[in-house]
Amino acid sequence: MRYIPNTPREQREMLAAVGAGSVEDLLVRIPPKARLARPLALPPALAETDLIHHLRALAGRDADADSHVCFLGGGVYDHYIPSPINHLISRGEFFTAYTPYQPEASQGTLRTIFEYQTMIAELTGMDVANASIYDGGSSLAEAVLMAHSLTGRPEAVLAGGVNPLHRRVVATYAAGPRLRLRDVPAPDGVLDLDAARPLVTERTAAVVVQSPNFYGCLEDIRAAGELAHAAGALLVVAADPVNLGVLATPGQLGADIVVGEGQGLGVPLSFGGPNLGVFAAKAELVRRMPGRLVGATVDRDGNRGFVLTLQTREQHIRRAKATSNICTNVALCALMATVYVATLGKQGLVRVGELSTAKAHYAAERLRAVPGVSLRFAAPFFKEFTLKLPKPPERVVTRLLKSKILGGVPLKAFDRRLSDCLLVAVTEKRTKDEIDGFAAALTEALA
Amino acid sequence: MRYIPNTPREQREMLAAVGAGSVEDLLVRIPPKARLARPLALPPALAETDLIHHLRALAGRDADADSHVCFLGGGVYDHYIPSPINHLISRGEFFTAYTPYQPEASQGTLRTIFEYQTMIAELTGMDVANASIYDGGSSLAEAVLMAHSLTGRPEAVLAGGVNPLHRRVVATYAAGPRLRLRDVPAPDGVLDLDAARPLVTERTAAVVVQSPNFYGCLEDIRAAGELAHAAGALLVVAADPVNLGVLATPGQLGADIVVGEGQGLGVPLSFGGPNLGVFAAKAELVRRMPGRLVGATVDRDGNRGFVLTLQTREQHIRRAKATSNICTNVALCALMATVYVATLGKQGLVRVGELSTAKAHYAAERLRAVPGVSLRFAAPFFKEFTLKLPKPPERVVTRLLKSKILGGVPLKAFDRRLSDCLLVAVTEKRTKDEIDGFAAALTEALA
Amino acid sequence: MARKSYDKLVFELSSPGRIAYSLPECDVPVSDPAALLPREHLRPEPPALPEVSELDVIRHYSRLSQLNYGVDTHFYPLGSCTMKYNPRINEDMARLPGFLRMHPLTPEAASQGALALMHELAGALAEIAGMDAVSLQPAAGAQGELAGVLMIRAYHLANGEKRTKVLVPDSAHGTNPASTAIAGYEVVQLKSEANGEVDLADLEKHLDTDVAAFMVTLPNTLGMFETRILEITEMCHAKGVQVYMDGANLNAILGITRPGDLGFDVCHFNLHKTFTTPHGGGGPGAGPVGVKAHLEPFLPMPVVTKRGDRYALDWKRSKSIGKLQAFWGNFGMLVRAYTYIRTMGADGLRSVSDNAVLNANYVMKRLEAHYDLSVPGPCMHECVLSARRQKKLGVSATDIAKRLLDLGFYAPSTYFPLIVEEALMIEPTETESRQTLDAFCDAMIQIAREAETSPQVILDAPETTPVRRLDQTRAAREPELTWTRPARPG
Amino acid sequence: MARKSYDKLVFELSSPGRIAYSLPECDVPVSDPAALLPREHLRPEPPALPEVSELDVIRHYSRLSQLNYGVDTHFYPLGSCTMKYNPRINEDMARLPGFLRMHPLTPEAASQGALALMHELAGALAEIAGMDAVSLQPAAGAQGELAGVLMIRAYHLANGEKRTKVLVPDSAHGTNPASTAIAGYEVVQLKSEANGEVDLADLEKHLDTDVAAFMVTLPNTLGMFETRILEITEMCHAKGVQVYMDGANLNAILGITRPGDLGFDVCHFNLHKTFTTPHGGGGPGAGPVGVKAHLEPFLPMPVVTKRGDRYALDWKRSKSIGKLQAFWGNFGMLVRAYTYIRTMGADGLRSVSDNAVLNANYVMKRLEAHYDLSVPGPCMHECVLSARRQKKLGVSATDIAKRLLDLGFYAPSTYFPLIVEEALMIEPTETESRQTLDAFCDAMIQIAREAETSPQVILDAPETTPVRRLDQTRAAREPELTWTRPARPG
Ligand SMILES: Cc1ncc(COP(=O)(O)O)c(C=O)c1O
Ligand SMILES: Cc1ncc(COP(=O)(O)O)c(C=O)c1O
Repeated sequence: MRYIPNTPREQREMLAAVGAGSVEDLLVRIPPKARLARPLALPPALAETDLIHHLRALAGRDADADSHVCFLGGGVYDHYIPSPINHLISRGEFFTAYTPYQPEASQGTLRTIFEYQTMIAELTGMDVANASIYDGGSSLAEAVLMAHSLTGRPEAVLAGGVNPLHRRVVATYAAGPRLRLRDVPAPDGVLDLDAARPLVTERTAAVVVQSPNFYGCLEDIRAAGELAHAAGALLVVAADPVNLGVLATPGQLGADIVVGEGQGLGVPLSFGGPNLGVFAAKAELVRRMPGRLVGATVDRDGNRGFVLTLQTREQHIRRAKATSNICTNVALCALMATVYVATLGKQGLVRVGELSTAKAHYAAERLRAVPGVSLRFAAPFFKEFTLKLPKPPERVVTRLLKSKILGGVPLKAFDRRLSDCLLVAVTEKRTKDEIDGFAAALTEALA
Repeated sequence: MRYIPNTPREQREMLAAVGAGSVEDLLVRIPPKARLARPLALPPALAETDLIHHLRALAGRDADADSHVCFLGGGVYDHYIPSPINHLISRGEFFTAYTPYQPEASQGTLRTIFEYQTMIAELTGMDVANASIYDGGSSLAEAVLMAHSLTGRPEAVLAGGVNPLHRRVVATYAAGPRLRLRDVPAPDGVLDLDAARPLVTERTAAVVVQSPNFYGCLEDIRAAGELAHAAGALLVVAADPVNLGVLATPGQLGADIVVGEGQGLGVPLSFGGPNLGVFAAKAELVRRMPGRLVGATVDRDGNRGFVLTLQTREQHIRRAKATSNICTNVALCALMATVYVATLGKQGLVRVGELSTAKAHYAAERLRAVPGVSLRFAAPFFKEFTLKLPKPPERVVTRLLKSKILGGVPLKAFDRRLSDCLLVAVTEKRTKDEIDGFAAALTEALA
Repeated sequence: MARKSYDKLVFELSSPGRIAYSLPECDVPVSDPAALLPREHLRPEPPALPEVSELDVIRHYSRLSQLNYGVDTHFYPLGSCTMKYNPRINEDMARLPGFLRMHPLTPEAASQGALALMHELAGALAEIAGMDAVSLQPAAGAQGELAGVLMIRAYHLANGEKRTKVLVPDSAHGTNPASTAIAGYEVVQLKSEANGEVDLADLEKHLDTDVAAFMVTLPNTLGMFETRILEITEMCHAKGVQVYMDGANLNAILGITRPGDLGFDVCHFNLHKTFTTPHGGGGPGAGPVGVKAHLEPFLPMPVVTKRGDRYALDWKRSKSIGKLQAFWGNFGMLVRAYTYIRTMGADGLRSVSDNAVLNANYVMKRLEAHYDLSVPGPCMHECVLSARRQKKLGVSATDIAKRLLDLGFYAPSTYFPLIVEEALMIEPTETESRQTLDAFCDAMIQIAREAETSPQVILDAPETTPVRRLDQTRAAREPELTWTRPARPG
Repeated sequence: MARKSYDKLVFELSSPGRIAYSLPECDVPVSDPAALLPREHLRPEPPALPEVSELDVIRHYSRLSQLNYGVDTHFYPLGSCTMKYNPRINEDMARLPGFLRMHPLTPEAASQGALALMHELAGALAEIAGMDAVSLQPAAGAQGELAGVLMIRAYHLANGEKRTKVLVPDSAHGTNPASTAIAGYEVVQLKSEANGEVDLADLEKHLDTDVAAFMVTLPNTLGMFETRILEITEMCHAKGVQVYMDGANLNAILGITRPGDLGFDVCHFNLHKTFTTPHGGGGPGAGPVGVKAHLEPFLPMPVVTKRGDRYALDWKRSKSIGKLQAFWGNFGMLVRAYTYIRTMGADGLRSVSDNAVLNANYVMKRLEAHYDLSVPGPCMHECVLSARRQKKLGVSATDIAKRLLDLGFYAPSTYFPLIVEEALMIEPTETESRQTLDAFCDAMIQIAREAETSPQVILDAPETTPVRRLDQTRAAREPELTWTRPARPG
């Protein structure tokens, strides 16, 4: 077996060295009753060629964003991934290393995380960022738990525009601490401030708002922040960092904690995972943050070096009292993001934002011109918007598949009141031709 | 432009430093009359996304060996390429380095070449091998020129089974030295020794024989060698090294020089290039070999190290008197072969040979059972064989394409006498199912 | 004369106006965001990000990578982390466009390949662990733990029981108490016996109707199989206590014994340990969780189901604990793990554990004369040594770890488990050759000798790494967590 | 305390019976070769090849790679080699299955994508060089030269002329005389003027009716444009002499001037220099050759043609010099070059040369006070310094090269061109940043100072590389070209 170097002869010699007759002699502590008496019932081993055949056949059944024109969003997007990223993350020194617990032999990873933290802080307009959380959903959940433990308050107020998939994760994490989630409706696609006001009280640990929100609309973050802060609650903002070359930073608008799904920063779609949970905060909150942090220091010779720091927040030191249970995070995705941001840089991130919003607005114009189609909400949007369709969106997207178009996300599964709605995302990758083709195909699908 | 780091400001500063007002000032030596007065007429630059679209569209027009079942051979074959190879050759330290002229900073390349030379020598049964020649064709040409310059004799005798594409390359290289090529027919698919005998004389520099030959048949190398040696000529053998886990080595059968196309050793098909020209010889011929050689030595501290050696054979030292004009070779393909041989190893290369020949024989049985089809030659073959078809092979392969089968190489273009013949290659990758499918599709195509 | 190691940050390569990206011209009429969006939503200044060329990017990160040790370049005997070889075919398969470029909200009918793979993988994991159902959603071991404990919580609540405590041995990994605490439980730490096994009397004493679960690692964090595991799970069940197995050490028992057969109710998998998905410098991993039938209704949702030939995501799970991630799990890692399981087959997986155990015992044997054993062997897949002998000579486990870096090896886990003084936890894995193990043991023995004869060389280590020992205190005292542009001179 | 560098060969990792491959079971009835083939054709013993695991393979070659400097990790100012950045998108495109996995004998109708790419690339190269037709077949520059000279030969022969000599300046690259000799010509070496340019009087003197061609590199190997190139090509043509341009230095003149417009009849391209295909540690490259219309009939065959929408390989070329490779050229490299040309466009390519020239002049300027210039500037894309001043202090060009390795740079080309004493040929390329050039110049200046103050540090260099200076003489005296298993001790 190519992954197991010991040859029968070596096995014999090694057994002799340890004084065992066979591996069985080493398994003596396992109660015989507990032993599995048969081989595992697994499909037969496949040689590499056969395996490739098998997996290509499986992959071939999927409508991917290479073979189809993708207008799907809802949290992750078909943004462009520059070619250097995959080459760099494929370097074994990066992807086969563990968490940098021995910093002297891990400066590569540590430095990239330090760069990542700096980039995320700059993009979000916050003071500090951690080394990553699993994904946007769990990042949001951690933020709410953090606000809870900082304030000791038992409730969190969530704007209706928060991604419902993320909201579900918050609910899961809220179960243990019995945190009550209070949802503010968004009948017009954005936070209804009047509806929110009575819910934000001295029991409120955090007000959570996402912008652009699940429906694509831009929220009034500042107003939400004022509401939160007036009640002594924290403002948690969920934002997509790839938009923040163009959009005002949550930090500048009053956020105490910024989280978000960072997949747009060079992380492949990969059927929804692994993604990249972004987590940033104000400096004064740093000792209560979840996850790893890398800090600069010096070595014995006075040379600059980097280490995992403030580890007393973490589970391996603080155990039951840790700020979070996270251990393994998504370091390699953070590396993708680091290389992405380095590659796009100051100008490129602005350009990605400009192109995405420009094309999204063009697409909205084209699609709302399709007979029977309208924009569901009037609020300004960024790269994603909600269409109202005259026919069931589920059936429409199935028809669009025939034209090799992934036309959008039907919203019924997320909100029954929006069962006639389709969420359409447009990134900088979509060309005018593709958008025009989509409009034509939609016209036909609705005819 | 992402490949040109100088910003306008840096350009200005650098121009100022060199005392020039503009780049134009640096181009003063170019006669104004000689300047191109217009921009180059090239298609417009494409952004990375658009470029990918464009090239995917082009690549999508090709019937490749992933989307089709490939029975094409004729010198290069669809052998299996283990997954580690592409990962390793993609390491920048390997693929972005130059020829290892500074050995202290190139031990990675030098060591892999040293390993490669050792592996090729072992596979071919020869004493030494060089660091590579462009491909099997030019390797053979170099061998013939080398024999010519070693013996001073003006002719080379080529067995009819030598790959006609390679023979053409020999002819090109033979033009300068006005070497006469004498072809021995192969009416039964193998060298006609009686026809060869009168051609091999004191004017003969080399007898060239390929085994398995172009038609797939195994040649009597030993007999050819006796003929050559009796006349004081060298025996040059062309062999496919991937077969040599199973087949007797040319060295053992009397070869003085062994060449061959090494593509089977882990080099992608890539529409025929880059390939890997293998070149091995007896020790006493080493100082007349073409191409680079790596040798072991020690450094100042007595540690083992490797260098390019015997360079006085080469063009950069010996210029017009060099053993060859080759400079750039195919080092990265040699690295692929090195990793391939390391991965397959002693057992694996035997296994590849066993499986290839087993499947080829099965395929021959199945295909000759198709009505109207027969084996063209009776001689033993290895992984490739020549079928006689009852309908024009060109049309048959076109039909087979519809079943996603690349059915073989029609031989008409190579030899009008074989215009009813199809050359079929079968590697270890082909499954029984695929072969059975081929037989069924062929039956249908001929119906 | 060591060359000073590469010391740049990407920000320090920046030059205003330099670019490394390629984006198309805008092909739609209006392109200025100011014309499309209200001003208050716009960022007034572009972000202060690096401005570099593509070569800058490639060279910078290539050079940074060279400052790392990885499994690809070094033996990495980091205990509990199962730093085995990450097969290249896994990487290739995860990058097939039909997997890598799949949007998670693609209509089900157009995601059948991805869903089928998930369904098959969940089935294989269930068989391997002897569990009835598996959720692939947790993103890592710790999240698997959280999911598992939350399912136990939901189960008890559904039974009308409000148990408040979870028992965890003092040898447990930090995530065990941390996850349990997040799930809303009081964590009660149990003392281990001298040999690291669960103290049955202590367990018995703590098992009351307020205990929701007992959480244990198997083999335990000393690399030992709990000899009385069947009694333990029985004792727990007798008190209505659910038993959770931390499956981080599953690499020891593939095809040998199964958590489900041992009586465990829940068990998580670390695909990034046992099933060869790469650690990535800290992640991503994947931490599927398997359960017995009685917990199945509580699995995270959605659940991948198969009806006839069709695969689907089942959201109609009223008892589910909910979602842990926005989508379905770390699919990219699932592809790798599935590829690995299909590569190995049943015999292959069994052989993994046999050889992992053999390698660990071999190392233990070679080192037992030179270091103290935490517990006498045989061990399972890893062995925990103690440097207490060396400590008396002034050489700590940390010092030994640093010296190993100089000798060309990554270090064992140190100071874990907490119950072993000066712990050095060594997990060789089955993918390392005897030659490598011998070289490593030689180095360890050399260090043991140096501790006696020339400890300073150990205390001065590392000297050949890109940096020498780093000032952790300074890092924590005045945290510098982001790069700040140095003030312009003058 | 430098750690000893990795020093294994793969053979030394071998253990009998260990494997790294995965091959399916035989699924056809007869699998034993002995049952299928006559015994005399079979190898009696399996080859003595390494027996290692897949991790052994990955770790061994990963570690070996780290012993190299490459453009990805180091500035690589190797003159004449144009060691520019190799874009990653090129690599990705060359690996599309429709290119990478195409068999060259696929029916034409099913190879239209590959053929179209070749046709487009040939057209682009023709436009760039001002040539009428281009063959993509030559595998590298040297083979392009051979093809070019053979075409010239065929042309003269077709005209009934039997010219026997080719003129080559003494500054030429070694492949020029070598290729010419192989093509059957007597090589006549012309002296260069002091400034490296062609000596017109000497040329005039040699131009007789026995001369088939004049072969010249432009810019020449001193990095200088031949100011009288138009006179030169005219003089040659007046004598019926064909003019060949070695296009290795094309990176200097893209969009600025074109060989064809200068009067050249033939010109080769090094796609691995100008057009960013990687050097691969020595190859593969690609050396297309462009010709004027009168030489078009002699192009290597087959030629890619386009008729209407269909691309084809035209074999009906009775005057062709024949084939140079078995197939159509180094297609993988062609895909990369095409990708690059389409990335850059006309303006981008022009900018390449502008910046290549600027960078070279900047380096020349910064170093001119410290080293002797071979010729005064401005230069084109590279500059040639002479270390003759340092040589007097006991420090040679080689010594300087070695010292640069210690300072973190690959070395310039040394001792080429032959006409410059102690030559250091520096080609920065346009892909390097000013910061990098400055760091390199600082190092060069430091070395110039060290030559004066502490030459020993230079003579001792390199000290930080995996090995120190190697004994070349020993290597050549008793060549050890393959690994031999050490005799078993005892
Ligand atoms: C025993 C044990 N349990 C749990 C974990 C946590 O797993 P993860 O890092 O995947 O969250 C680890 C990881 O190191 C571990 O070793
Ligand atoms: C000026 C010059 N001519 C010709 C060549 C030969 O080209 P190749 O190595 O591609 O055969 C080179 C390569 O270094 C060169 O620099």
